[in-house]
Amino acid sequence: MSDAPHILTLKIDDQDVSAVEGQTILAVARENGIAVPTLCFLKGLSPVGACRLCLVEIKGVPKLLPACVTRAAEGMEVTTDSPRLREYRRTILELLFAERNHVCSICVSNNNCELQSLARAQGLTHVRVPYRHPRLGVDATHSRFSADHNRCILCARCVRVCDEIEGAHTWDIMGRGIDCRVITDMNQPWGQSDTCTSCGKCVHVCPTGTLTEKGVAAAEMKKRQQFLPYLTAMREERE
Amino acid sequence: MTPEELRELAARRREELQEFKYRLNVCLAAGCQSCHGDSVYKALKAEVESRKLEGVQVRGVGCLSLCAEGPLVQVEPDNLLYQRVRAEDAPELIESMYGKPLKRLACPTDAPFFAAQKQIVLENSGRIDPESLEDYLAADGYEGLMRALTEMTPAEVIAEMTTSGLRGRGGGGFPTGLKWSTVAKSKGAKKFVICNGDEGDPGAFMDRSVLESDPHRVIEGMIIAGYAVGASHGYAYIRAEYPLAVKRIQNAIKQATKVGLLGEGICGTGFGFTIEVRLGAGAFVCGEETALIASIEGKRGQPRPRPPFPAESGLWGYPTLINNVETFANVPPILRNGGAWFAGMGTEKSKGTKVFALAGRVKNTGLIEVPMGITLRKIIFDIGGGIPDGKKFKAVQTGGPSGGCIPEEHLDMPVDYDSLAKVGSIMGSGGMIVMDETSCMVDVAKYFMEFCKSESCGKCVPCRAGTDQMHGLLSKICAGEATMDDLALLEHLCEVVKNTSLCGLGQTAPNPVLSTLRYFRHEYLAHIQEKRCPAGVCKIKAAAEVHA
Amino acid sequence: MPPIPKKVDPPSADKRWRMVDNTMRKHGYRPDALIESLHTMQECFGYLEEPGLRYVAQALRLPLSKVYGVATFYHFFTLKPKGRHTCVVCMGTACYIKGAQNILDEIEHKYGVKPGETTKDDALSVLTARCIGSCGLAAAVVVDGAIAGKVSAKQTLDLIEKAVAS
Amino acid sequence: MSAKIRLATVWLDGCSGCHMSLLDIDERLLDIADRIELVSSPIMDVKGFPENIDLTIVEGAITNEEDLHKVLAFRKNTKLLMALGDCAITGNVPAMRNTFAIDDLYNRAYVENADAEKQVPGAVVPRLLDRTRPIHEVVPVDVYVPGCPPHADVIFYAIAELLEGRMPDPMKMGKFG
Repeated sequence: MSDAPHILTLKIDDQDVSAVEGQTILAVARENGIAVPTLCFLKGLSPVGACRLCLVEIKGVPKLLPACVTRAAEGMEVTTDSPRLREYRRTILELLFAERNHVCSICVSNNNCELQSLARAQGLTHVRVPYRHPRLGVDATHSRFSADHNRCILCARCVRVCDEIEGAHTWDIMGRGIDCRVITDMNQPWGQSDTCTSCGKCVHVCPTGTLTEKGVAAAEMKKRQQFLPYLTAMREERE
Repeated sequence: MTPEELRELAARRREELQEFKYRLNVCLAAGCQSCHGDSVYKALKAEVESRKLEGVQVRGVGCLSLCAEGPLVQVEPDNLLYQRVRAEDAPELIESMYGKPLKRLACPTDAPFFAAQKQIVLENSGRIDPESLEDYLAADGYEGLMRALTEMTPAEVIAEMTTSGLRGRGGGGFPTGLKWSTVAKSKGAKKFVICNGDEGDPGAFMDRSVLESDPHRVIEGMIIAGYAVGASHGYAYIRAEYPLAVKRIQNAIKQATKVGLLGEGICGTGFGFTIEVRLGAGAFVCGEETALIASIEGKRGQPRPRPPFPAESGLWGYPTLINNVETFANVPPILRNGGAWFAGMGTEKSKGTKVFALAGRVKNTGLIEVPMGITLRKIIFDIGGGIPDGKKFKAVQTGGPSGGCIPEEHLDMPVDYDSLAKVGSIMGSGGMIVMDETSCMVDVAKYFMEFCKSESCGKCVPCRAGTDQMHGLLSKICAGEATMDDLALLEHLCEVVKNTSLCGLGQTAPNPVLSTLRYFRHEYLAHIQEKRCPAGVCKIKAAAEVHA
Repeated sequence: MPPIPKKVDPPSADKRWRMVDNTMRKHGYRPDALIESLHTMQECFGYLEEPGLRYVAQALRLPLSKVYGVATFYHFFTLKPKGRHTCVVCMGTACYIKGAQNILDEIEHKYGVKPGETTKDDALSVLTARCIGSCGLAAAVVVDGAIAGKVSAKQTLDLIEKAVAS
Repeated sequence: MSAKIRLATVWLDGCSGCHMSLLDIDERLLDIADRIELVSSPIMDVKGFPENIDLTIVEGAITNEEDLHKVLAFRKNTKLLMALGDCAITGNVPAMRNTFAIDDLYNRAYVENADAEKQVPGAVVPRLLDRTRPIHEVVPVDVYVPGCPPHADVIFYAIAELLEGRMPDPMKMGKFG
């Protein structure tokens, strides 16, 4: 293998684009200004392909593949937007809205919720599946942050940032299926966690109003994720 | 031990076995044990001892196939089979060996249940003591391995597998030879072989039976695979719910290690291989390759997107071969008799035989092995003896929660991977549940959806939330509270979940709904429009108050 | 070679912890020993209790939340102690179409417990299994470890009654 | 110029904020006033249900028997039905009671939190349904105008488009969730 990166050419939405070997379809699309909706993906964290919003069609491949983990290949013909994909994305969003309770006082006023933005971008007008209305609590035991499990979409960004960047692995997911929930340590109140360093990274990568800062007006609750690329680069350097 | 020494061991055991003129094989597999097969075994042993009989051996063996009629005892040399034997029948059974066949308990072995079967995987099942290495050796055990190690290169072994046309018996039907050659070609400092014994289909017990009745066969298959792909370590991942299977495979590993069939320098060659048992802990999703790997690594059994496939990057990132129990069990006879021999059985695209766990509303429930290409009708009505209690056949379910329900009109179709897929079901791992008119197909669909919902790992949205919503809609239909809009929504969710889920569990979860909608839509409509359950299973409230 | 881990003390002087430690040692205290260790703990103690989970986490150098996540992912594990007697109703397909649901309903009717629950007097825990692999004997139940095949609801209740009385 | 369209507005389980927002259309109301005949509204005193309605605008979720009765009656008598605001579209705040058992709710509201006459009322108060639902779960909805409340501009846009015989797409201006 030579050291020079291998350049590939492919088509995304009928647009000729080039990619460095190893790049994901999502990375190539974004470089070329092609919008692909994502929710669990966050640059700087390991991709998990869980939310299924970034599914794309690839000519000759019968299954839809997640753009966030699928690598670009020579001659690939990718479609990121079609009536079918739009319909699937809408349904997935509806499933998320119905899964828990997204009657949220924070996002409605500050418009910083990624779930809300996606719903708008995908033209959601209403949710066709019945709302489940589970009874989930709010954990406000931490001195600086609070966790409202009703808003959680289980994207596991908090779990990943805490493990991969902060190195504390305070967060993880317990249970299975529809009963999954993010937990701190042994499913104990966040404020009593033995391992939380109160760094707040989880709060800033949370795409919804699940993890928020206390004592900040809703309108000021902006998520700041600019630290991620720096820290990721430094972690990689160390390895 | 060298091959010569092992063969000597086998010859000695054959001689020993011949010393006994009579042999009583008592089934001690889980099925017969649960109806007190062990007390029959003890009673027969005591009877032989108290009468001081010479040349009579009482032996505990693996599954004798007809679970419905257990406990089963087989008497050699006449090969008579006795059913529903109780401990107090022991004296009569002993006397039966001396010219007085016991008609009262006789089970006709020329009946189609036995005659129509073709046993390869189960060839030793019920014929050897599963806890005896020598018994396995005496039945040509490890001959396939010895042939592979001493006469063939790894590439030749893979070529033999490719010739055989064997396809994965776990459900997917991926060509085994191709899988092996992919792993063999993958580069890695280490490679692993995993045996998937996390039998997940809730209505199937093939793998359990093979592990309980003939554990060495699976080990032999794994070692051959290790040699072929260049792996030196294997994991046997077995459900913790199968304690007997776990015990027997552990015992077999110990025995094989003792005689040098596992460890360094197997059979005096330079090849080394070890096997470790790992217990599953009750997660259907771990039947999925990447979830299974996560579980062996000690993590939550959540799948990850493929590619990369485990063949390239699997356990701890190393190339990994994963096959299921039955697939490995097919390997020794293929190596012993040649791939061409195996390819001579079955249909054009589905070779060999398939083991099915025949259960449900059918007379002869049990474990059967049939050649590929046999018709469903033959399995259900000849081998299975038809539907009991004068009831009418309605459907047969194959493939468990990932499969579908096949109606009467398709019963004459050959059983192979492609035909089953064509009618909306799958081969699956081998569960075959027969249903009669007393089963409601909407209720069956709801049952499977409840299963998928509780087995969904929760990682991807469509499977986690979609199965829950589909289950809710099916419950609504069963309760007679649904509208035609609900049915349309259910069908829409089926499509989305099928096409967008991350792994096989979610992608196939809608199958039981889709197949029942395809063949039994009228039953759905009866629940929705007429507010009645044709089979009388669902409890529908009279004049249920339905809005909209 | 990884550094030799510092000795972690078990939660109590209970000798059963040695069994758990044996399993961990057998696997070189590697992280992948987690599930095997939990199996041993459950076998020894009947369930997984929190101090034990913390002990295993420390000994295997695993995050607490990860251990808790694994323990709650697998349905074979239970974090609650079981009753003195157990009845497992197989919910495999063959058992389901031969009336497993009815068996559960009858048990609930008589003892007031749903699957996964234990009676108030700790006498009986009712559990379900997704399939115990005895489909040829549907409907099957396991009362105190003994499988009974082809049972009706009535027979199951009799078996439970006998077990509880013993 | 066609005949005036017959318009009704309905207030179910909601805070009336959507109706406030509707009135916030302000002077633009005059632009459309001569093209509309208001046949029923909480801001009018009309008994019974008018017939032959062209457009019914519904605020609020369906939470009790009276809501259900109303929405079914209006749906029967209207050509188009607009779900106005998040309560009508998602259930929103009123639906947050769905996590509780109905008896607990009654007890909390009328017994625990009552100063006097600690008693769950009888027939005077319409019974709660088993759960609070958005409008489209009960009757078909033609136009969704989300928001809590929807901005007056969005409401005006939606009505104006309908008056022109076009189907509005309020998502372009409004927001879901």
